[in-house]
Amino acid sequence: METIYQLLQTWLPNLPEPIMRLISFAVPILFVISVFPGIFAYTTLIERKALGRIQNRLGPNRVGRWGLLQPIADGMKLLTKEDIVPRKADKFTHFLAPVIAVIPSVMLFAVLPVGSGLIPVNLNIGILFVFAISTGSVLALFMGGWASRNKFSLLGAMRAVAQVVSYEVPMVLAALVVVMATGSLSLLTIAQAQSGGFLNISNWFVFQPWGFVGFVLFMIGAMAESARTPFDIPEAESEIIAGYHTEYSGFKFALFQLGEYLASIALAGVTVTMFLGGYNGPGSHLPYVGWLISMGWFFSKMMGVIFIVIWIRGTWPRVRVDQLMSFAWKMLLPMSIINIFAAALYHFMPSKFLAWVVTAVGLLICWWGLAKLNSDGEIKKRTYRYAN
Amino acid sequence: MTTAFWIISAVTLLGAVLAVTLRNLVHCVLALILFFLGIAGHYFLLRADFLGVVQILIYIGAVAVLILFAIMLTRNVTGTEGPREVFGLKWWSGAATAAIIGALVLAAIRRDELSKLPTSTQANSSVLEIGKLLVTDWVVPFEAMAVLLTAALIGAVVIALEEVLRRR
Amino acid sequence: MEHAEYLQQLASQQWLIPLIPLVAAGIQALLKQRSRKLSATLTISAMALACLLALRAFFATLGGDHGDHHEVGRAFYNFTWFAFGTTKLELGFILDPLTAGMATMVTFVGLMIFINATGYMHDDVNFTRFFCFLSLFAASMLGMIISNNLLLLFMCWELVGLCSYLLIGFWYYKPSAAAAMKKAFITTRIGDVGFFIGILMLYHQTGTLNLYTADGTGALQQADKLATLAGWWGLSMAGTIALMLFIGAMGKSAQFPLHVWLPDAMEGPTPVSALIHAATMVAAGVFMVGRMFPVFTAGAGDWVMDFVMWVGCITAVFSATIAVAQFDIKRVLAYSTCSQLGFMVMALGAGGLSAGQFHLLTHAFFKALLFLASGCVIIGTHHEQDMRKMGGLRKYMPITFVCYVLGTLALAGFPLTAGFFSKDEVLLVTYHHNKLAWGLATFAAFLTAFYMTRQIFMVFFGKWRGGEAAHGHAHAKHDDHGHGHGGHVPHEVPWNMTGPIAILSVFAVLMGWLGTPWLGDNFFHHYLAPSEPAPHHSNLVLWLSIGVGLFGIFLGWFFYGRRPMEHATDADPLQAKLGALFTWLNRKWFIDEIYEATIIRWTMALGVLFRLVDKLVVDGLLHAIAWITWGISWFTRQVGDELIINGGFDAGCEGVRGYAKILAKLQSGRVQNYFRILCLGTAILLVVYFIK
Amino acid sequence: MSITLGHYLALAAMLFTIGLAGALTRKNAIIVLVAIEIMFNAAILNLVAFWHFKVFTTLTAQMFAMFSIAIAAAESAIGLALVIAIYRHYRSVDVDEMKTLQG
Repeated sequence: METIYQLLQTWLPNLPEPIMRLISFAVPILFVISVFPGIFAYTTLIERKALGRIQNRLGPNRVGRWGLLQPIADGMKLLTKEDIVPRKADKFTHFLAPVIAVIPSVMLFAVLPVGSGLIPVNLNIGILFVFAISTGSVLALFMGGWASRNKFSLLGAMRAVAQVVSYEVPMVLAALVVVMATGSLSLLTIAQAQSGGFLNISNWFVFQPWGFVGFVLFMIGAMAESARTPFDIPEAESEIIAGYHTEYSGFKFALFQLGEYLASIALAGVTVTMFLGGYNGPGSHLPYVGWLISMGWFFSKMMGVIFIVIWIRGTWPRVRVDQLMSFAWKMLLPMSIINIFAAALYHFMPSKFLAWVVTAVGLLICWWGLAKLNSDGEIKKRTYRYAN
Repeated sequence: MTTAFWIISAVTLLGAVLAVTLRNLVHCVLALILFFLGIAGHYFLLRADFLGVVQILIYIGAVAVLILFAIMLTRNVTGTEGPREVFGLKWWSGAATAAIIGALVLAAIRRDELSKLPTSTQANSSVLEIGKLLVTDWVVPFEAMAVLLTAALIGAVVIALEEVLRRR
Repeated sequence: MEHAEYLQQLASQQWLIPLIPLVAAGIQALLKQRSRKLSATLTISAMALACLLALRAFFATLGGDHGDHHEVGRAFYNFTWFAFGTTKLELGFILDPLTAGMATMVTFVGLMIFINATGYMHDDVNFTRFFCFLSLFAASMLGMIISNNLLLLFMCWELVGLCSYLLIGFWYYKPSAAAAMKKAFITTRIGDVGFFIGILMLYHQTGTLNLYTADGTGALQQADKLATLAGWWGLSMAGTIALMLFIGAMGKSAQFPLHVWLPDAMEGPTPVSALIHAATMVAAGVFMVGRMFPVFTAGAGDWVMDFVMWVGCITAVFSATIAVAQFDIKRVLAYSTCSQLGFMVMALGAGGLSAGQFHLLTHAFFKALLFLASGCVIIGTHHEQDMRKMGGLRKYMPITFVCYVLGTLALAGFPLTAGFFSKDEVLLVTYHHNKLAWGLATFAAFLTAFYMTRQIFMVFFGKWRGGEAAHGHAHAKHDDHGHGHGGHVPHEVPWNMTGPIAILSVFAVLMGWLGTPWLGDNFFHHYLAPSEPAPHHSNLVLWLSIGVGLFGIFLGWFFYGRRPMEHATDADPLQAKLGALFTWLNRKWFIDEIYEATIIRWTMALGVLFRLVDKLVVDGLLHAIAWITWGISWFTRQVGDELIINGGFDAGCEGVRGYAKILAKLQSGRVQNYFRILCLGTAILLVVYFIK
Repeated sequence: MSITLGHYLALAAMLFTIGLAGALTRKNAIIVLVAIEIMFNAAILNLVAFWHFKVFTTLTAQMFAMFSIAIAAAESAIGLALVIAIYRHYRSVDVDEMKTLQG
C-alpha cells in the first residue's frame, strides 16, 4: 500500500492527494478481491478433478474444454437457486452468518506478502492478526448453525466451534517458533528472513528440524481450522447431513463455500510465508523482474500446498469427534510446546550443524514417545458384542 | 480520528446496550461481540495495535465462544429467556443506582482537569517493547498470570466435570 | 569477626529457623496420603535442621563478653515489609538470649515429639496431614519467637492458635474433639482481643511496632516513656498496655479463668498435647510476657504486676487441687500444666523474668517427657486412658516406667532434678515479693508432688487391672484368630517412641544445673537477665520446698503405693477407703495400747485425753488434709470450672446465636441483592463526595 | 472538535454504567457475566486511553490492560464453569434462585 503510494508520488506527482490515497487503497483491495476469488473458483475445479482422478474417474469435463467453465456454471446455478429460509429460523442471524463467514477470510489476505515487497498492509503484528481474524470465522459457523433451528445444524456448529477453538492452540504455538526465529510478528519480515542461502531456498524454515515440525503442525492446524477432510466433522454428511449449512441454499450456501475456501487458501498462503520461504525462490531477488518471479513462486507454492490439502482429502478417512479432540490436546499441543523448546535449543547452540542433529533427534524421540503414549495399544481384531 | 471515534463509539455503545437488554441470550452474546469489536477498534484507534488484536483473539475468539458454549450447555439452545421480567422495584432500583453512579462519574470527568489534556498522543507501541517488558520488569506478574490461567483452566474443567465424574 | 557483627549477621538469618519447617509443611500439604515415610522424614529432618540453626544462635549468644555491664547480647534486623505512602510497615527478626533459649528448646523438644509421633500416629490414615500440621505448628511458634515486631509476633501468634485448633480437632469426627477445637480457638480468641488492643495502644503511643530498633525508638525501648503517661483505670499507660497484653497471654497460656480449653485439648492426639503443653501453644503466652517484659516492669508501680502474680498463683493452686481428683492420665497432666504455667506467670508477676523463663524451659522438657510417656502408655495399653484400668505397667513397659518416674520427680521438685531448681527459683522470687502468694504456691507444689506420685502408683504399680471386664471375650477372640497380640496385655512401645522420652528424661534430670545458684554464678539468670538482681538465697524457702515435695511424694505413696488398687472398679483410696485408713491410723500410732500397757492406771485420765488428741487432732489433721483437698478439687471442678466458666461460655454462645438469627434475615443469599446494596452504597458515597 | 481524554473517559463511564445496569437488573447468570465483561472492558479502555494521552508515559498501562484481559478471561472461564455446575444442580441459571446461603 505504501509502496504504491510512493510509486504514484514519483510517477504522477500532479495527482491530487486524496485520489492518490484512494488509488493506493484501491489497487491492493482490487487485487485481493479479484485474484483470490478467482483462485477459489479454480481451486474447486482442481479439487473436483483431482478427487476424480484419485477415485479413478474423470471429474467435471462437460462445460468448456477440460471443464474449465465449470466454476462459472456452478456460480450461475447457485445464484439463480431459490433462497430458502426455515420458518422457525432466527431470520436476522440466519442472514448474517454467511456474510460474516466471508469477511474474515478476505481480511486474511491483507497481510500476506504475495511477492518481493508486495504486501497489501505491512502490519507489524501480522501473525497475530491472522489468528485473531481467523477466529472470527467460528462465529459465522455458530451463527449459521444456531439460527437454522435444526439439530443437525446446531450439532455441526458446536462441533465446528469446539474444533476450531481446540486446533487454534497448537496452531498458534506452532507458529511461535517462526516468531522466535525472526523476532518479528510481521509476515513480511518473516518472509524476508528466509531469503538468501543456496538459490534462495536453503534458508527456508522448513529445512530446520523445528521448522519442519512446525510446518506439519501448522498444516494440520490450518486444515482443521478450515474444516477440511479429514477434519471435516462439522459437515460430516454421514452423521449430520451437512452440518451447519444444512439449511442454506443458493447464494448464501455459495458464500459459506467461498468463505471456507478462501480461509483455506489464505492459510495455505500463511503456511507458505512462514515455513516454505514465502515468495523466495531462485530468481526472486532479480532486479526489475524479481517481483514478478517472486509472485510466481508464491502462488505456485501456495497452489502446491493446496494440492497437498486436496490430496489428503482424497486419501484419508474422516476422524471421529473424540479422536479429533484428543489428537489436538494430547498430541499436537505437547508436540508444539516441545517444538518451542527445540527451537530455543537450536537458537542457543553454538554449532548449527550439531544443533540441527540434536534437535532433529530430540524431536523424533518426542514424537515417537507421544505417539506411544497416545496409542491405545496394539490394534486388535475387532470384536462385536451383538453381531456375532 | 474524530469521525472514526464517533462511529466506533456508537457501535460500541450500541453493542453494550443490546448485550444487556436483548431477550435472546444468543443475541446478547452476538451484541457483546459487536461491543468487543468496537473496543478493539478503539484500541487500534488509540495506537495500541497489540492490545486490539489480543482483544479480538481473547474476547471474541475465547470468551464469547465460551459464553455461547455455556448457553448451549445449560440446555437453553434457542437462547430464549422465560417471560419478560416485570419492571418491578428490583429492576428500577438497580437501573436507578447504575444511572446515579454513571451520572456522578460523568460529572466527575467533566470536573476533572485531566480530561482536558492536550491531544499529544503516543506513537504506535511496538510489540517488541511490550514483549521485552513482559519478560524483564513484569516477569513476576507474567508468571503469576501463567499460573493463574493454568489454575483457572484446571479449575473450570474440574467444576464443570464434577457431576460427570461423580456419575461414573 | 567482631562478636556483635556476628550476632547481627545471625539475626538477619533468623528467618531460616521457622522457614525450614514451614517449607516442609508446604511440601507435605501437596503429598499424597500414602507417602507417610517421606512426610515423616521431611518433618523430622526439617526440625533437626532448625534445631541445629537454633543451637548455632544459642551458642552465638553465649559467646562474647558481657563483662560486668548489665546488658544482654541482643541483635536485631528490621526491614520494610511494604509501604503505603509514607507509612511503612516493618518486620524484623531478633536474636537475644530469650529468643535463642526458647528456639533451642522448641526445636529440640519439638524434634523429640515428632520422632515420638511417628510411633503414636503409626496407624492413622491421615499421617501426612498430621505431620504437615505439626510442621506448621512448630514453624509458627518459631516465627513468633524470632520476631522483633509485634505485627509478625501477632501473625505467628494467631497461626499458633490456628494450628492448635487444627490439631486438637485432628480427629474431627469425634464430637468431643470438634467441640474441644472450637473451645480452644474461641477461648484463646477472647484473650487475643485484649492482646490486639494492647498492640494497637502500643502502636498508638510509640508509633512503631518494632520491639527494638537501632536508633532506640523501638516500642520496648520507649517503655519508660510510657510509664509517665496516664492510661485507663488509674493505671499508667505502660500498665494499661501490659494488662491488655497479659489478657492475651492468659488466653494462650491457659490462666484462670481462661484455662478452660486446656484440659479439653486432650482430645487431640497425645503428641499434639505434648507439643501444646510443652513447646508451643501455652509457652507462647509466657514467652510473650517475657518478650514484652520491659513494658510490664515499666508499669511496676501499678497493680498490674501484682495482678499477674495473683492470677498465676490462683491458677497454680486451683489447677493443682483439681489434678488430684482426676482419673484420666492425660487430664492429670493437663491440670498440672495449668498449675505449672501458673507458677511461671506468678514468677513473672513477681518480677522474676529469668525464674519464669527458666521454669518454662525446664517444664517444657519434663512435661513433654511426661506427655510422650503417657502417650507410650496409652499406645502400650491399646488406647486406654483411665488410670484405674491400668496398673502394674512397670513390668510390661520398663523403659517408659523409668522415664516416667524421672519426669515425675522433676515435676514434683525432687531435689537435684530440673524441676527442683526452677521451682525453687520461682518460689524464692515469690517469697521475696509476697509471703502469702509464696505460701499458696508452696501448697501447690506439695499438691503437685502428691498427685504425680498418685499417678505413678496408679499406673505403674500394683497389678494389671485393664481388660478385666472384657477378658473372657478377648481370650476367645485370641483363640479364634490366633494373632500374637496377647489380648489386652500391655506391651512396650517401639524404639522410636521410647528413644525420645529417654533423651528427654536425661534433660529433665540434668537441665536444672543450668540455673542452679550452687555452681558459682547462676548461669541461666546471668545469661537471660543480667540486669535483674538475683534474689537472696533463703534457707527457709529451700528446705520448705524440699520438705513439701518429699511430703507430697510420701503422702502419695501413703495413699496409693502402700496398698495399690485391686480392681478397676475400686473406689479411689482417698475417696472411699477412709474407713480403713482410719483404723490403720489408729493401729499405727498405737497410742492407746502403749499408754495402757506402761502407765496403766494413773494415766487413765491422760489416756482418755490422748485418745481424744489422737482422734481429734492427729487423725483429724490427716483426714482433714485429705478431705479438704478432695473437696476443694471437687468443688472447683464442678462449680468453678464446669458450672460457672463452661456454662458461662455456653450461655454467651447461645446469646450470640440468638441475635445472629435476627441479623441473618438480612442475608437473603441472593448475590444480586448484595451487589445492588453495594452499588447503592457507592452511589450514596459519591453523592456525599459531590455535595461536599 | 478533536478527541481528548475526556471523550474516552466519558465513553468508558457510559459503557461501565450500561454494564452495571445489566448486572443489577438481569436475572440470568450468563447475562450477568456478560455485563461484568462489559464493565471490565470499560475499565481497560480507560487504561489504554490514559496511556495514549500520555498520562502514563511508560507502557505500564498496556501491561495492566493485558493482565486485566488475561484475568477477565480466567474469571469468565471459572464463572461459566460455575454457572454450568449450578445449572446442573438447580436446573436454572436464574440468579434469584441461588439463595441457599440465605440466613
